[in-house]
Formats: sequence, structure tokens, C-alpha cells
Amino acid sequence: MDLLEYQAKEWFRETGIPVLPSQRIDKIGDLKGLKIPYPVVIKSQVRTGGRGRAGGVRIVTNTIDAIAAAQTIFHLPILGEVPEVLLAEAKYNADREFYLAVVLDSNTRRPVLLGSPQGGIDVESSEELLQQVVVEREFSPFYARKLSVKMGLKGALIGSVSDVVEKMYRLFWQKDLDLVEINPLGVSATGELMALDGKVTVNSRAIARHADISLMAQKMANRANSQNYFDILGNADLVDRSGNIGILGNGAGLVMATLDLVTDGGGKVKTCLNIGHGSNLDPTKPSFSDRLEQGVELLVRDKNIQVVLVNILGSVLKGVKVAESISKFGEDRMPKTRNAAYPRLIVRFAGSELDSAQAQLAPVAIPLIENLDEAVLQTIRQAKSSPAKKL
Amino acid sequence: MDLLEYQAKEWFRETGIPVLPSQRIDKIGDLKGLKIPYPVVIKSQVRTGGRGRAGGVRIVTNTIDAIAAAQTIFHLPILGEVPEVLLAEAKYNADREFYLAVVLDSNTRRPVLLGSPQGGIDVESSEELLQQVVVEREFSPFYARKLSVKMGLKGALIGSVSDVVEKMYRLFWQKDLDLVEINPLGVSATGELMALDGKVTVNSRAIARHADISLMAQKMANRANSQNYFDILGNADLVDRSGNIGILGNGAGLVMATLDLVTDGGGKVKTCLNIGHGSNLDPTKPSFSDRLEQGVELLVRDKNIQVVLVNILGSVLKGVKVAESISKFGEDRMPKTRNAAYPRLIVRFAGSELDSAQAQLAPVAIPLIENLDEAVLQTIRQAKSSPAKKL
Amino acid sequence: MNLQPDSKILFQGITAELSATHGGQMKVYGTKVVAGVNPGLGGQTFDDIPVFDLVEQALAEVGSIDTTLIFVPAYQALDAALEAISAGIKQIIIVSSGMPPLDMVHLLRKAEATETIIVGPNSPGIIVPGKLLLGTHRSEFYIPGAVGIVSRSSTLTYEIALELTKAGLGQSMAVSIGGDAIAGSSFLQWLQMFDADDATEVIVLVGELGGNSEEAAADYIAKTIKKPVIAYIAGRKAPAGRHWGHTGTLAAVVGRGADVGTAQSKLAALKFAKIPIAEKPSQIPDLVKKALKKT
Amino acid sequence: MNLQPDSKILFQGITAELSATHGGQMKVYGTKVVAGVNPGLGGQTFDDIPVFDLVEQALAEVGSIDTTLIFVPAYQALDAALEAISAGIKQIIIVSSGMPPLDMVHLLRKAEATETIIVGPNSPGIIVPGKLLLGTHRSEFYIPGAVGIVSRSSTLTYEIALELTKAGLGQSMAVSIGGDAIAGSSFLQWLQMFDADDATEVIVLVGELGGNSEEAAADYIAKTIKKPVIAYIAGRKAPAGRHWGHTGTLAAVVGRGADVGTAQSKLAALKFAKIPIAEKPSQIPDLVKKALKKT
Repeated sequence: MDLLEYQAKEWFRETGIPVLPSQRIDKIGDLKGLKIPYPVVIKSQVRTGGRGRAGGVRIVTNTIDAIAAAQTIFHLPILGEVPEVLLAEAKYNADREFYLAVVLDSNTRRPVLLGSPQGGIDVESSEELLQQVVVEREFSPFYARKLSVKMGLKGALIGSVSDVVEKMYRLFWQKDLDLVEINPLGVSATGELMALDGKVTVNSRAIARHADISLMAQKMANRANSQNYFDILGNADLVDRSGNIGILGNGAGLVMATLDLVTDGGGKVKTCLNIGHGSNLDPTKPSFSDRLEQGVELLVRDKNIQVVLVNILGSVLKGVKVAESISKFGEDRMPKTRNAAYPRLIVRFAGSELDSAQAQLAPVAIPLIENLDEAVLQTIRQAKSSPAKKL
Repeated sequence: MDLLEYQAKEWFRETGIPVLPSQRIDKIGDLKGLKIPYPVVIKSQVRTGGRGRAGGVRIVTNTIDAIAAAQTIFHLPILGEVPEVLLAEAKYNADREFYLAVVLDSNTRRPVLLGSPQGGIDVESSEELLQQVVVEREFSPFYARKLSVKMGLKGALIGSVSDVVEKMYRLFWQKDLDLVEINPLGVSATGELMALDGKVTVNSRAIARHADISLMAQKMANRANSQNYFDILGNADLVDRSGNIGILGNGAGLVMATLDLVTDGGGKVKTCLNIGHGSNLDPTKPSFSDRLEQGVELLVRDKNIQVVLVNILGSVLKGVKVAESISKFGEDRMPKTRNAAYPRLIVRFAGSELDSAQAQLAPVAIPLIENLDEAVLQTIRQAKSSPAKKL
Repeated sequence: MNLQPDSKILFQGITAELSATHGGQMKVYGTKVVAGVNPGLGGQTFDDIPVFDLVEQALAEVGSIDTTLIFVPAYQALDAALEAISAGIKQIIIVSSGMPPLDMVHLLRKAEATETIIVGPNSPGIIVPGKLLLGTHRSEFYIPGAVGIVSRSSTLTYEIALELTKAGLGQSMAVSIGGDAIAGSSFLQWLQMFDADDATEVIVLVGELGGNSEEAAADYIAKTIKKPVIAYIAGRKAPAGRHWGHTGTLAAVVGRGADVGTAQSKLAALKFAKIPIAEKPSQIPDLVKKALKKT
Repeated sequence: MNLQPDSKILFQGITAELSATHGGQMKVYGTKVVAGVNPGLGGQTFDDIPVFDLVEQALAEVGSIDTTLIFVPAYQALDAALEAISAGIKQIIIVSSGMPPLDMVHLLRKAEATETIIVGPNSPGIIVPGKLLLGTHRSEFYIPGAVGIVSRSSTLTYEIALELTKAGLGQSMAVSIGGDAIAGSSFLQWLQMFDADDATEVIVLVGELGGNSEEAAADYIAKTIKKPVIAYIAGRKAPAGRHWGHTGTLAAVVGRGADVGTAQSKLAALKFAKIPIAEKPSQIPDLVKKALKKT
């Protein structure tokens, strides 16, 4: 979960990382009550990059200009994202700009401290200046000093930059982040530091164990009207809006392999849903058969999807139970949905009680196929022969 | 630094340890705005033990009784301590009472978890039930579960008690405590837990690195009018109010050895002041010579002290510098203080530049003696021959 | 790693349900699950497995443990593993999925300091067909033989095993390092193990998009592994930048190529290392047979 | 512990002032302080000691380090020690006083895992008269000889050394474990070291009120130590329950006798172990002479 700049800066402020005085602007009217003296920087609050180049950041010197700039920015999409809020912030005269980040690295399996003496928009063009320190053992401030020294800093800046890195690391660890980045970190002529822009990514798996972050995530989900329900069942991914096939499987690797097979065979997949494998260790979350039933229903409900391929392999549920869930679906709900569209279900299953499962699905005319290639072939054939959908 | 019960419980509440609804009572009038339904327990907020037996805890069922009880408790000294505030708390019907604590153990050099299934005032009389778990490596909740199981708990209580212990440990570690104790932890018939009394001791050396605790310490110091100034110089200890000798030395062991010698020789020491040895690594605190000068002045100012024995051995200051500090004192301040009382200074010094030091002190008539036994002898002799003090 | 059929196994996070499903599977396979741990359930017995409140209580009763299987909810997995390490257990398989990656960082620091092997999280564990089942692999898809399988998935591993089994190609062992960004063991460690294992004649490496383990493995295979290796990568057609339930974290923020982690990058690395690549699971048996003929 | 006169010493937290005082003292004594570390002061030189920003930079320049002396402010001592451990330094003497005890707990967990020796905090370190000075002992009070001194104090140790020196009794070595409640090394470890040390003929144990190290030492001496031991305990006349600048923490809350930590308890334990006790520092030389005559 990516935070917006103003949210990141609120955390910075709480942690003691220096940030400028700023105010969140939800609507144009908020600019009239601005407590920050002009000149003020108006910044679009979007998650995508390249905001500055796209015109999402403007410096204004009076209220009239501020309102004009805000009106423009509120309607300016940046890589497709239109901001819901803006940030009005004091202007800062930086003498130099550094880059600082703490990021989780799956290669070293450790957090890594990153720093460059050339931050701002230049950081990617001067990659050779980007220094790394792997936090091998438990963090202690000396790791931050190592980064400062590698960045080529001298004297008092070693201590002050290390102090910011230390606070970033504490935030990273305490809030279960994947990334915390300050770019740029402004450095004044007198060596004063200021986090001028900030990026924070919270690890999605850890959200539930932080009450404050859970609340933020909930608000974002409400706003974005996202696939919340899918997320409870497993991981849903939109592959291609124009596709007409839905894939449901138990396990990420299996779902991806199925997607590859269908696509290679000429099928067009709209959505993939991984309901996960195995038992649920957390009793507050839906069971495997609940995930299966609800997952199939979600895919079938999608008016663009004409064929749903269910690929269940070696699940904790035996074949009869899998077939039970699906046949119940065939009996109870298929008739209603059939009126609206005509989604076909093709079930691929391998494992114990295969024969009884096949027997159970026969009455509801849902094919159960053991061979994956064969199931994929049938799926593609069905999808191609289905009449075009009326939207 | 010991917290009062209500302060400890505020921390418990923030940490998620269950506590009863309660209100701090600074003055009798506060009882009129009580938001807790009767019956209510009025508790004296003192740092000493045995509060219950001394009558410092009373259960009241209406405002009139509450006011009467509070008036009594406000004037009731418990082991010499009169409360400045009271705590009004809801009454709890505990089915059983446990004892829980986390304490730093210098023996194992680790925090130790303590627990007994028989808490309350019985805990000391049933020591054999008190279980210990040493937190050998970094804490993880399994240490808390070990304690619960050792306490003989079964089923759901293992998890719920471990959860409280885990929170106590987090508090202990996060706030640099010497001790956090819940006694008793009330257990209801349904297995619900409640911290009914709490004790928290903050390690004095760590106070300065916690902004919130520093603030609490400052408030307490202001209230108690404690020997704050002495604490900056070093560690001062009142040995015997009726003594007439002051001892100043550089190092705790040396000061204690000097005290033993003087007392064995028949002298009566009032105050010992250890100004510490070595250089000061923290530039915000007074230097060695500042500590020496100010320390001597503090002891001399005490109207009950007739002789001050300064024992400086192998300090970072060379003899001449030590003598300089003391002779300056002899010249500048002695005349004034002499009018009020008649404190004699005896300096014991060993180390480099002994001779020059002796030469420097001769004009101000302050004896400098190298041999400790001899310096002690002279101190005792002077103290006995001094005329009685007029107060 | 000790993978003897008679090694003693602990089941952390045991419940009546898990005991009936996975516990039962392991038992049928002859795996010696000697004790279970679940705080609060101590004193009970599930399918002949005695349950204890603490790991140390289990050890006091049943003696030393070779491997523990961790089935506890995701947020409790770190503590369960640390409890096992503290009790001196040297092999830990974490079946639980959804562990926050920083918990794994914490655990790996401890595991490395105590020379403890961690497999997982989010892993079905290890199966030595016909001999030992340490985890949740569906043994019905496996038969004993000479093909070693190392993967990051669970059900996709069964898919590969099923294809091999149908073709009469048995397996020496199958292991999944787990699909998470921060995994306890690496492809490299298992490739090395298979290379030294007498029972293994050919290795099947099953990769998927995300991370760069496959790229590292390709390089390692070219430089070090003597036995033939066949590779299969899932996720060629997956949209870029998606998680697919695995690889919650991408390391590359700056300073890395934009295509790191894509299936294409992995396939390129494997091709460069001259490793035969299967286009789909059903091609694997043929490639395995070819490799076996050459040796 | 490596206490060779030619061992290479690092000075963490070096400043111009500390270099002039303690650095100078060590240099006069022939101790090889090869580098100093103080972040931000890197590149400077104090009295021929080159200063670096990081420990690893110092090591890169001067090679491996046998012992580091830590002089940084109290709240930075943990980090300085961890930096030294991370750089592979195996002997650490913490001179700094005022370290919060939980920082020491943290450090000791790491030190034990990496087999690093910690002396201190709040310790003047170690002196081998005539050979080596590792810390802030005032060398002027010491002469070479056969008496080993182990204590918890700094200046009280000098007092004892001065008495011995005046009586013509030289010292093989003097060490202070530091006066804090949580100390890196123990009386027991040093008693064992002196017992094995060829240069030491008699040991003087200097204790003081607080904690229970002296009680443990008395028991250990009676059971294990072969060389004669003389004890002196400061604080017999100190009021009960005071800190005296040492022993910030008392372990005993419940479950321990109320008199643990008093000088009386220590004296009783020493008497029980039949260890000769000096009433005052000036008695020590006589007791040492008596002990030497017996052997």
C-alpha cells in the first residue's frame, strides 16, 4: 500500500524527520485559510511518479494564484491518476539535494539503506552515485553512518544525515514498510536538512497488525472502490479488459501456469483469481470451500466472462467436496445467471475421489477433466464458440 | 524513579493492559465530578508499600463517604509519606489474584519474568509459588507462555496471561524500566483479567533519553524539592542527620571506603558526595574542576558540617589544578562562610604534582595529606575539637 | 539437512482439523510426527499425537526433534520459529502463508546465528516419495524415482509431479522454498543438495515471475551444477508488476533494471545458461527423458 | 584474553582532550593505540593517532584490532560496541559511565553470540604494570609484581595499588569489571584468569556494597581458586538501600533475602569461605605478605 506524500510526511513529522510546514487541501476553499506564508508550493497528491514534469507542482505567491493553480492541478491527471487532495507547503531553498531510502531487498533478504549525494530528479541518471548498506544484523546507528560516509559526506553532515536515516529505519521497521524514501532531502547552505518529498510503501500483509494503518487502508479502499472482496478470497488480477475467460485456481504458480497455457492456446483471459491452497490457519477468514464457492460466483457474475476454468489440484478438500461446492453452485445459482449471460464452467481436478467427483458433476452438466492441457483446450474452444456478449 | 499507581496505570492503559476506569483526585472537590459509579475504591498514591494495611485504601458507596475517606487518606502518612493525590477507581470482584512482574536481574544479567498464581498481599508469604523465566535472548511471546505454564495455568488463561506479560515486557524494554509489577492481577470467574495495582520503576540513567519520562521526572523533582543540584554533580547521600563531617571523593568505592574509615575512627559523617572520576564525555555536563569546586561549596554551606574531607585520588586533573580549584575556594569563599560557621577543609591527594599542590594550598592554610589514614585521623580530630554548631 | 525416514517431527500449531488432514497424510506416509504444540491445548491428543502447550514441554516428553513443521497463523509464525530455535531445533519448515517479510528478516538473522535451516514460509515443505513427507505435499501425485524438483509453488509443484508420474518418471525429492519475497532457503542451496544427492539424476527447476532467484539459479547452474537441469517458468503471460499472491515485495526501487523479475528476464537468463526450458508442464517429461539419455 | 604488550588498540570516541589525557597516558606506557574513531572527525590526527569516521575505515587502514576502548557518551556506547563487534573486534573495554542497563542487556546478548569479551561499562579497564595500559588506570600508582587486583571501582583500585606499591608489593595486573549493576565481565572470570596466570601469586578482591558478585565470588574462591585471595569490602557503614553512584538496579524484588547486597552479607560470605578480610586498605599489604609466606 502506497501512502500519499502528505501521509508520509505526517509519519516523518511524528518520527522527528524534519519536514516543512504544510497543509492538506481537500477543496479550493481550504486555500483561503492557509497559515503558511507565501511563496507556497501546491503539490498534486498522486501515487504515480513524474508529477513535477507533468505540471503537478506549482509555486505560487498569493491567494489568487494559489486558487488558480489548485483548480488546474485538481483536474490534471498524472499517468491517469487525478488527485483527491493537494498539499500546500512552504518553499525551501536547498543548497544541495540528497537521496535517501530504506528498502527491503529479497536478494540479500535484508533491509538495505540507499543514499546518493545527488538526489532530486537526477537520482536515476546518476546511478553510479547511489550507495548501499545492507543491514545484516539488528539495526544500530552505525549502519546509517556507514551510508553517510559511503555517500562521501564529511564532518557534521555525517551525524545529521545518519540521524535522518536512523529515523527512517525505525519507521521502516516499526510500521512494516517495503520502502521509505526521501527524495530529495534538501540540504541548506548551513547544513540544515529537510525532507522535501517522501514515499512510503506499507507491506500489504502487515497492515492488519497495525491498527492505525488498517484504518488508513480501509479509508483508501472505500475511496478507490477497489476489489476488496476479491482480496479477502485471495488475489485477483485483471489481465485484459477485453478477455472473456476467467481462471480460478488454488495457488499462484498454478494460476499463472494456467494463464500461460490458455493465452498460448489463443484464449483471452480477463481475470485470474487465486483462492490459495491449503487450510486456513486463521479462523476469522473464509474456509477453502467458502473461497471456492464465492470465487466462482464472482467470476460468473462478470458479464464479460463467458467461460470460467476452475483448476483445483491437490486441495485440502477431497474431490467429492470440491464437486459438491461446484454442483451446488450449478444447481442453485446457474439458472439465474444463465438468464443474464451464459457462463460455462469447466472444472479441472486431479487428486483423490476423482471418479466420484465426476459422477457428482454429471447431473449439472459441468465437465470435470483431469488433464490440464485438455481442460485448457476445452476452455478455449468454448470461449471461441460462445456468442458475443451484449453489454 | 518510582511511578505512582495512577501513573503506572496510565502506561498500562496505553499499552493495552486491562485496567479499571479510574480518576485522579487532586483535591476533595474532584470527588464531586466522579464519573465512576459507586462502589468506588479510594486509594492513597504513595510510593511506599503496605498501603492497604495502613488504611490507605477504602471502599465507599456514596459521595459523602467518599469525601470523608479522602479527607482521612489525604492526611494519613504511610511509612512517613503523605499522598499528594488519590486515585478513585471502580471496584472489581476478582475470583483469583495472580502476581506478575518483569524485573532486571543483575545476576543473570537479563530481564526476568516473575509470576505467581497466588498474588495480592500473599505473594511474599508464598514464595515457593513464585515462578521465574529468564529472557535469555531477544524477547518473543514464547517466554511469556513459559511463565504462564510454569504458573500452572491451563487452557485459555495461558494465552491471556501471556498476553499481559508480553505487554509488560514491551513496556519494560521501551521505557527502560528496572521493574514493572502487577500485584494483584485480578482474574474474574469468566477468566477476564484486570491489573488491580501496578508498580513501575524507571531506570534513573535512562530518563534523559525519553522526553515523556524526563518531563515526569522534572515535575516530581519540583514537587519533592529534591537534591537536584547534587544529582548533576554526582551522587550525594545523606548518611546521618546528626553528623558533622562531609566527605567528597572522586569515585563511589573511594567515597565508601573513606566513609568506613571515618566512621570506624569514631567520626560522624553527615553527607557523602561522589563527584565521579575521569573526564566528562558529555560536554553538556559540568567538568571535573566545576564538579569539584561546586561540590566543596555545597558541603561547606551546610551549617551542620564542621569538617569537609576532600579525597581526590588519581583524577584527570593534576595536583596543581586540584589545589588551584580548592585554594581559589579558600581565598574567595572561605572568609564569607567562616562568619556563618567554621568549616575546615582537609584535602587528601595522591598523584602527580603532589608537592606543587601542597605548596599551593599552604598560603590558604588548607592541609594536603597524601596518606589516607592520616587524613581521616585529622578529620576526626578536627570534627571532635570543633565547637558545637549554633543552628 | 536430516531427511531420514525415522527422523522425529514436531507439529507446531496443531489443531484437530489440521491433524486430521495434514497430520493424517504424513502418518500414512510413515512420517513420525511425535508431538504437537498449541498453547492452551496441552494435554489433549489428536490422532495419537500428544499435544503440549510449549515446545520445551514436548521435547521433555518425546526427546530431541529433528524437524518442526509450523502451521500457526501468519502473525504468530515468527514467535513459533523462535521458540523452536530456542529449544534447539535445527530444521524448521514454515507452512503458514502471509508472514510479514520483516518477520522473516528477523527470523533469518537468528537462524543464521544459530545455524538453523528454515524452509518456507508459504511452503508445502519437502517430500521424499515413498519415504518421508515433511509438510503438505499431496503424496498421491508422487512416486519414487530419480527426478529432483525444486520450486517456489505448492500446487504447481504437484502439477509437475503429476506429469512426471503419469510418464513413469519417479521423483527423488520435491521441495518448495515457498513463494514469498523473503524465503528461508534458496534455489542455490537445493540445487547444490540435489547435485550431491545420489538418488537424483536430473533436476527440474520450477520458477515463476517475481524476484530474481531464477536468474541467480541460472548462473549458478551454468557454473556449478554437474547434473542436467530442466527449467519451467510460470507467468510469461501475466501482466507486469502484479503480485499474484506471491512476492509481496520487490527489492528493485532504484539501481536495478526495470525488467528484473519478469518471466522474460528469467527465460533469457536460463537460455543464456543453456538450460532446456519447458513451454508447459506436459513438456517436462520429454525434456527429462532426453536429459537422462544424454547422461 | 589477549593482553600482549604489542596488541593493537582502537580508541572509540577519541577527542583532542581525551587523546591528550588518557591517550597520552597509554602512549607513555607503550600501549599501541593505532587509531581513533569519532564520526565527523575523520581525517584529523590527535597526538599521532589517526582519526576515522567509522571503525571499518580504521581497520581498513591499520589492519585488525585486538582491543577497542570505548569513551563515547553513555547513550552512544551500545552502538559503538555493536559497531566494533560488527567489525570483528573481540575485546571491548567500555570506559563510559552512565549506560542504561538495558543497553548492556542488549549488548551482552550480541557479545555472547559472537564470543566477544566486554569489560565495563564504567570501568578504568586493565593495567599490566610495566607492560600495558588498556583504559584509564593511573599508572603512577602501580609497579610490576605478583599481586593481582580485581575490583568494581576505579579510584578505590588505585588506593589499593598505592598501598601495595608503598609496601613494595608490585602488581601482576589490575582490572575493574566496572561498578554497574550489569557488567560485561564477572569476578569469577577474572579470578579464574588470575588463578591460571603465572605472574600472579596472590589475588586481592576489592568489593563494595550492592549486587551479589562478592557472595558468588566467595563461593567460587572456596570451591575453585588455588591461589591465596585477600578481600576488602567498601561500604560497611553506608546507609542501606542507597546507590552510591553504582548499582543502579537491584535485582531482588521478591524471592530474595532482604540483606542481599549489603556489605555485611558479603563479609559473611567471605568469612564463611575462610578468605582473609582487610578492615581498611592500609591493612592489605600485611595480609598479602602473610599469604605469600604461607605459599
